[in-house]
Amino acid sequence: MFLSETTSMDPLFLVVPLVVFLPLLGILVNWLFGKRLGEKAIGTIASLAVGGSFVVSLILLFALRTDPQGFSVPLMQWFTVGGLDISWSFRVDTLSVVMMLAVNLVGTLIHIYAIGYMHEDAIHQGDPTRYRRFFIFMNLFIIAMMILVSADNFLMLFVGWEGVGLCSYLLIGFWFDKGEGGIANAQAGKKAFITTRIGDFGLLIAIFLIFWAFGSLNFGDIFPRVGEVAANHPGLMLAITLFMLMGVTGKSAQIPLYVWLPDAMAGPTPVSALIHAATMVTAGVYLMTRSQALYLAAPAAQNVVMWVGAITALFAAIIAVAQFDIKKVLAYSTISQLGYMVAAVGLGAETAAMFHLVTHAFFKALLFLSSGSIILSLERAMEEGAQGSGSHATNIDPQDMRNMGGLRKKMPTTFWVYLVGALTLSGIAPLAGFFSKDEIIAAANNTNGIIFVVLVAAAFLTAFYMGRQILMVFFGKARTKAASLAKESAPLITVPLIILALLSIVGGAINFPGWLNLEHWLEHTIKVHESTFQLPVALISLSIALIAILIAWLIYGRKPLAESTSKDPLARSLGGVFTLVNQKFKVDELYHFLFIGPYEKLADFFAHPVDQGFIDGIANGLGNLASETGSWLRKLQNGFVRSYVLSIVAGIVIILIYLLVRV
Amino acid sequence: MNEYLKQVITAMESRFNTSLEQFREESSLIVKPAFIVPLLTALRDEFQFDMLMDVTAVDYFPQETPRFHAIYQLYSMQHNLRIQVRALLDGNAPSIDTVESIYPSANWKEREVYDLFGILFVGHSDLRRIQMPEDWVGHPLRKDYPLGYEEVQFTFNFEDIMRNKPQAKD
Amino acid sequence: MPTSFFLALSAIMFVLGILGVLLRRNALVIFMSLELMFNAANLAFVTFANQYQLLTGQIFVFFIMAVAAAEVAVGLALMVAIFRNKGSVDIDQLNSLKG
Amino acid sequence: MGLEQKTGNMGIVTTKLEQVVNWSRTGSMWPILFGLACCAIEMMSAQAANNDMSRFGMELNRASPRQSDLMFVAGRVSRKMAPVVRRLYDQMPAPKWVIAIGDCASCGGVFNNYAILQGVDEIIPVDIYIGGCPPRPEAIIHGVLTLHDKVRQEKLKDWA
Amino acid sequence: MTDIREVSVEELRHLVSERALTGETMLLNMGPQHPSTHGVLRLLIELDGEIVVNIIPDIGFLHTGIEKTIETKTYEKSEVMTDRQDYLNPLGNNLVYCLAVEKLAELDVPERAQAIRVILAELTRLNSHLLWLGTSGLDLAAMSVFLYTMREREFIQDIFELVSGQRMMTTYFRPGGLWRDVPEGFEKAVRNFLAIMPRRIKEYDDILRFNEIFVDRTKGIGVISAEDCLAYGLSGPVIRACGIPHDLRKKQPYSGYEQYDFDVAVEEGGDVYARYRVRLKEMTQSLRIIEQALNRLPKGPVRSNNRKYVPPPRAEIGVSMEALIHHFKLWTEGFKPPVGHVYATTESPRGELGCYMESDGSSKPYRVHMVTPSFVNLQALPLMGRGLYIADLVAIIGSIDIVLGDADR
Amino acid sequence: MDAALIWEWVIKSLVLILFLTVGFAYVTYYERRLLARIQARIGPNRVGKFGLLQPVSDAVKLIFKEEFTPAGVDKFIFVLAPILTVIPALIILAVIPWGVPIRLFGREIPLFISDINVGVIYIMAVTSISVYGITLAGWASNNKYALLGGLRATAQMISYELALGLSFVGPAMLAGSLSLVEIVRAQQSSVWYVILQPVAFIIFFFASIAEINRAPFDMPEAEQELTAGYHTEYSGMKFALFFMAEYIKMIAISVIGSTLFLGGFDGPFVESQPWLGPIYLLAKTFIWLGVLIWVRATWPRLRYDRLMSLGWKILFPVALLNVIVTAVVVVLVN
Amino acid sequence: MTLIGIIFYGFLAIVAIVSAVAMLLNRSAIYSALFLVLNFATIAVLYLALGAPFIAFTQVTVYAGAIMILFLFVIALLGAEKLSGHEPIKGQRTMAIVLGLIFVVELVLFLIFRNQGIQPMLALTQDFASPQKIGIAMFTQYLLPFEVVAFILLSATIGAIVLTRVEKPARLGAARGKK
Repeated sequence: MFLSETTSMDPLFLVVPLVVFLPLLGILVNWLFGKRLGEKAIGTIASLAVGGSFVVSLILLFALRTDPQGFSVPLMQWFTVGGLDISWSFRVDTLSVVMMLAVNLVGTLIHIYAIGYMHEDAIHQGDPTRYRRFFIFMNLFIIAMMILVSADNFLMLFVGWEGVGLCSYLLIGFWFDKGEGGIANAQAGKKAFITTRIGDFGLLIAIFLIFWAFGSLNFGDIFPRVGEVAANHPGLMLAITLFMLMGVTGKSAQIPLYVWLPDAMAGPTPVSALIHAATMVTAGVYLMTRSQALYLAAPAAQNVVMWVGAITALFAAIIAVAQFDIKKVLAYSTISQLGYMVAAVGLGAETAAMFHLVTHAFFKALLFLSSGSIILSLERAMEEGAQGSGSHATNIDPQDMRNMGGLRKKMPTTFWVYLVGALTLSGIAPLAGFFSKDEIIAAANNTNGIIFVVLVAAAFLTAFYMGRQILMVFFGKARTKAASLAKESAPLITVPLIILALLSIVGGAINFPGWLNLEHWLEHTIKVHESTFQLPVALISLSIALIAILIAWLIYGRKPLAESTSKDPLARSLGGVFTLVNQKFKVDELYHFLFIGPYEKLADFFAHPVDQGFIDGIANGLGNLASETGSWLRKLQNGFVRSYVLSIVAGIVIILIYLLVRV
Repeated sequence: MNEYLKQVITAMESRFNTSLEQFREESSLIVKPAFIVPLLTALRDEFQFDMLMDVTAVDYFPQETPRFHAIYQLYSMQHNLRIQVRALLDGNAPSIDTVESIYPSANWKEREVYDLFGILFVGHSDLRRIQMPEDWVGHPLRKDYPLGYEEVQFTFNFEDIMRNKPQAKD
Repeated sequence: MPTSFFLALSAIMFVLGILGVLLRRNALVIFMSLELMFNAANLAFVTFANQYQLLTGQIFVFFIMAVAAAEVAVGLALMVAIFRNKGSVDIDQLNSLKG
Repeated sequence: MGLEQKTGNMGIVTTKLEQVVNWSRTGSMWPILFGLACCAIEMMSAQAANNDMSRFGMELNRASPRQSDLMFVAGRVSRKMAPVVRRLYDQMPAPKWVIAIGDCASCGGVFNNYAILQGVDEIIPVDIYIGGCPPRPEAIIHGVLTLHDKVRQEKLKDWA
Repeated sequence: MTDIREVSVEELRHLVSERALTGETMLLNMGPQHPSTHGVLRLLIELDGEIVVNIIPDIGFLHTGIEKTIETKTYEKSEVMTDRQDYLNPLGNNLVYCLAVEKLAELDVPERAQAIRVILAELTRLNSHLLWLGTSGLDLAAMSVFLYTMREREFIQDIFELVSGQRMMTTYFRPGGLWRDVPEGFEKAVRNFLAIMPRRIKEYDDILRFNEIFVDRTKGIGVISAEDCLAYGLSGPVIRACGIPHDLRKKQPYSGYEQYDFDVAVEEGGDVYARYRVRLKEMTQSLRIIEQALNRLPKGPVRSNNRKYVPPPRAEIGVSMEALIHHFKLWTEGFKPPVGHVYATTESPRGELGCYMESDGSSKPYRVHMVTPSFVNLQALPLMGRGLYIADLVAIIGSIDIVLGDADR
Repeated sequence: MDAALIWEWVIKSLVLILFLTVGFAYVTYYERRLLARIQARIGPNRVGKFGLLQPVSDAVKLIFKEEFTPAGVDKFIFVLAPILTVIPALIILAVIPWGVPIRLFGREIPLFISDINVGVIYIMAVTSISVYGITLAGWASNNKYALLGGLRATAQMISYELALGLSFVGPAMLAGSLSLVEIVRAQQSSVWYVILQPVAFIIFFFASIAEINRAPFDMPEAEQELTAGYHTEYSGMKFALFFMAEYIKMIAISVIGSTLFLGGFDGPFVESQPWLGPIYLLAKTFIWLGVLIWVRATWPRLRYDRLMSLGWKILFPVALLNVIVTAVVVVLVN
Repeated sequence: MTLIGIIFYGFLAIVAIVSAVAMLLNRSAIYSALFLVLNFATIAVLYLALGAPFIAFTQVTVYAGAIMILFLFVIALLGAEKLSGHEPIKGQRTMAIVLGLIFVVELVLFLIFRNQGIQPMLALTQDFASPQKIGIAMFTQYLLPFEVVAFILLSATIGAIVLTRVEKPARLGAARGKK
């Protein structure tokens, strides 16, 4: 089941380093020659690099069909410290290839989309020179992600883990000099970075503990020995898994470390789609799936995982209902869906988690990209309007749904793909989301009733807020001038959307109940519980979704918002509760009060009395001593080069004398 | 006579008190030296006489006063017209403002007139001799400057001249 | 002919180079003296290569030549730059290092 | 001190040497690349395709007086130019010859006035005068050939 | 090597840049004897390495005192002086002098004389351009072209010799017409020339225009803008190379140029290459004019009948007392035009050639002043040459085609 | 080392120097006649039959010309410079093979002065020191034109030496030896390297013209700009030495070029008739010289900055590329 | 080694030392440079004797052909400045000469007392230092130093270019604007 060091490896496996090196090549080309190439060429090169990676993944898939147990392809020795022997090797097995395929497929499409999107965005933001930088970062992200998923040991995985974090930081703060007050974007990046670092700290401890317990970091060495180690140190396994969970909550935005993800929407839309919806945030899920063996050895931890996931799913869905920013809604939706996946892992349904991960990648990327298309067209319209009227009266927030409306006619393609995405997310049969989400709910139904209820409630809210969003954005009439001027985006943008929409429609096929096979596929790598299709559960969730959409229509569809400033109908009925939800339950403020305030006080203490008083005193004293000595020695420095040379020669002569008389 | 030229002449007459002299269909404006810079500025800027073709002078020694006429030949590329401006200068220390700032081409022309006639151009940026050696005495084109010829050799005075002629040594 | 003959020659040339650096004030000549010292070292290298029948000495001479060329390129460029500023190649006028 | 005094009276030998040297000088008389006015154009004509003075080994016009043997003064010499001409002449190494081409260089020509030298022989010794305003190329070549005749007459003891 | 007087930098303080005073740039004296100054021009060049910072031309090494000398001779005799002024355009100088006298005395010139004047003036233009082409090729060290053009020049000089007996200084045009009618064989010689010349012009163009190095050395070098051209009063091929179609033969026609069909050669760019193209085109146009003039060459007299000014034919002297008196008066005393001053202009190969002539009613001109294109064009040399390489300077001097006799007079 | 061998060397060296000095004289004649032909002229034909004594006449005249040392020059270097220019030109051909070895007086006599295994490097070394004369001449003359000419020459020759040296590398790699004898032998067994190494051939052609300061690369003595460049102040015999060096270098470069690229003494029947070898090489040299003269007659001079950029930006990289490509091909073929 | 050989090498050594001293003592920088060239040339001949023809010719090409020419170039460019003989640093001259003498004495002592390994010069085969051998050694055994030297040369080139570059005003426009 695990790594086999047989030499009868299919040579096709040897291509695996290319998944990393192709994007690297893309970076090099763009970095070295990008200035001369022009935008189209830069984008094409970056897309080709990722596309190449995708092709490589396909080759690996093909290779795996004959050798499904997978191989570890060593590239080079990394370092050896004592007993720690880390090699830089790639793990090719069914799990990692699934991740590679998903990441690269979605990544390629998003890269293509970004060629068109970033062109306009860069112009709108007023710095076209950053176009090249964007694609370099994007390729860098793909590299890091590939390292993460193809890692053969925890350390390499950690490198990828941190790499994606870095790229996420860089890309959130891509327009670091823009945003509210010129620093909002930079703040958002910082927040994401620091928050996830807290999680990473947990992961790091988990890795240390693993090394301590197993004496190795290689997956191949660890997983087969879980049983014996768990028997010896039962508590240790719990600690490892919980610390690992801490890392997961950071990276995959689970309670309590989810707060960075909504703010991360400050990055350009392709970034939101690729990193903060489709790929990076699912790394936590991947990590837990990969470490399934560890979790199986610690049932208590599994329980915690389950609860964290489920509560996150519901909590985020509630917040999403009351948001106005089109991307924020999607962001909370992402958190919520990630909650589903984490819950699925906790429920022991890792395949369901992976399944939902893949379909979610498709439709959430689709939704983000479509929202990007909308935002872009509003920005464009704003600029046209500004030129037309010569004033800044049209300067509105292009992401606020209250400023939209009636876009169905203006942007038909975007509308249809958005609709597909929304329906998929809501879990309407027979779209992909229906199957994947249903599998998770079914697993919950088998295991834990409360979880089942929570997840169904979350599903209801999901359908509701998606309905709300569709109705606010596309129906009714245009509430601003910009919305009335909006036009459909260019084919470079819409074509990837259409492809993603098709994938969202048919994506369910990869684990069609009873027919296919993601489960069988993953069987080669992880333990799989055979899932069953439970018709009642499916019916319940489907009908709940439909009801939710109907309610949404009742509230938002019948009487669409009249003005961009008018109050949300829900707010009218719910009042303060809505406001509280809209303000995300004031979690940020809470965190500030609980952690950041005391921390600042502590820092102040160290800065003033300790550092300036005590430590500086020592340093200054030493400095003064040196300067006194120096001013005395200074007399030797007469500034004449030749006299220095004289000293050197004198030195040589003396050394020679020593050498002569030494015998 | 050309209508446009007529306009120019009347305008100049009223503004700079010029008088007109006509000969063989050529028009010359006679002007006081003090007016030369504003007059040429007006001709260039208002009447498109954009090229200064020549600056020269005539010495009327000893018949006339004022002794020198400084002569400016102007040409208008646009109207294909020429006009002459003559400024009357006094005898002993003739001087006039330079028009170098209006027409850069006047630089060398004025240097030449200075060199050969001894007319000072006030405000000129580089008033050195141009044709004659720098240490030359006198201004050759003045009427009171001798031609400086040597006697022509004939058979009867051949010996005479050969004796006085400087001969090169190796 | 003993090898020490060449070594002695090398030593004398080296000392002459040192004296050149110590005594002359013209920066260019000082530079040339440095080259002389390089050459003295090279001669010793080649002699030892002969002595021990090893190519290593010759190859190091090769590297020394390349580095000397680099050094001269930069040094002379510096000299030209200094001359532009100071109007002289007197090394004693460059005493702003004075403490 | 003349060469003859050094070599003593070697009779036939010196005569032969004299002949050989004089012959070599006529055979390779390199003019200085120097023209003044109208006559310089005819001088060029004399060196160009139709008349081709290179036949006499004279096409190597040297721009530097140090390397030339012959100076054509082609055209009028003004008083401003006169010192230059003299200085050029002085820079030429001996033996050197001068040909005054045209009337102006010979005697001032039509320009009998304050600006023009009445013949370049006022400042440098001239070997051959060529009349004409300007002289035809054929006349110039004739002048050169006359100079060759003159050179062939030179004596060893005159060489210094 | 030919610096006569060591020029002290102090003396030229107002002309050279600060850097020359500190010795950072080098002052190089070029000429008056230098292979590429086309005669006796002297240039004081301030060099920064190989790059020209400033140019201070010094002229006058060929100052001949022509204007002063003319004042002492009669109108007829003075004409000899004009030939030797621009010695590459002797007939053109004759022409402008005669035009001035004719304007002053209101003389009319017969048709035949006018046509012959045009033919010879255009031949002179070709002659001048040929020499320019050769020497400016030589300036770039393309030595063969020089020898080819000198070969072709001989044809033209033979024609001059045929009509006047002189190869260069013909003094063939006289006030009121020509010295005498052209001899037999003139037409044949000119037609012969017309037959070979177009092919030869193409040959020159092939040698130079398809030569990478030549184009590289000339394109974009010595650029002058049209505004500067006007401000500096430039004319001729230099201004036409800036795209201004200024040609006095078209704009203020003289000697019947209005009857001929020809194009004004214009090029854009204002660089050395454009000037080269302009002159080459002009050579072709000159051939066209000559051919037309030759085809329509009318029969008739070649001198005005105004006996007050023009000497009678020799045959008449024997039969007419009046003719004898006129002949005697004209050759002893000369004619006396009315008091006044005129300004005549022609298009010389180098640009606008003007003649200012003032008469005080006596038989000698009171003042003659030649407005010469070389003098004017040379003044713009510093403007064209600054910031370029010293080798470019040579090409530029060649391209403005100066004749020092024309500049210094 | 026997005495006969030393005599053999002395005689061969003398023959070579004689060949070069006489050859130089008649190359000037060749150039003047050929130039005249190209320019529709006749050229020197009055001094001796067909002007054949023209070089003699020039030489005798220059010998009897006044030796002039201008004031203000550095006398020692002023005299040293022309000598330093001629000597490298005379010794550069020592490593060229002129034919297959011949048997004479019962000895096997190879037709080269020395066959060292670093022959190509020898040529490089000698060409690189030939610039001294010109630089020193420019410096010693105390004349701005000469100084400019000398500086130009230095910069130009250093720049073009790189391309020149790299163009040697191609043939040397194909032959697998730095010895010119080996290179000719290799060409005998395969084809002339002008076919295998066309790029190196072209680079060699241009770089060598620049190296010997011939038109269109005659910057250091550009008549139109610098009167006579570095030898402006030289007259008489000292000038004649510069003149001589220039033409001997022309011969040398033609011989080297013919040896490296045109098969040297190689030609039909040369193995059976050894006397054909020198004749073939001379014929190739003669043609090469003709091309050099032709180039001078046709092309205008390059501008100085263009010359430098041609050397550094075109010839040098192309030569490097050629070396790389040749190396790869040689490795692949072997 | 024959007597002729000893005389020959002795002569070369004397030339080398004399030229080095002459370089040291000559007032004029250009003469110093020329003497140094002579020194290098003699050393090159000694290399030939020591069985290093490749190094010998490289010595001529690189030192004489490139490095010293650069020196000459710079001297010609800057003008051969003759500095006064005045010595501004107290005691520099005496100290220098004393140290130099001690140095020589030390080296001689080394040669006398510590030369156990030193033997007569060896005759070498023709291809001891053939280009092939040097090339092979350089590209296998000494590849890393070779690369490092290449890099040093590159950075030196860049450095030299940067150092000597003068900020030039934009060519035509500025020059015209000034006057």
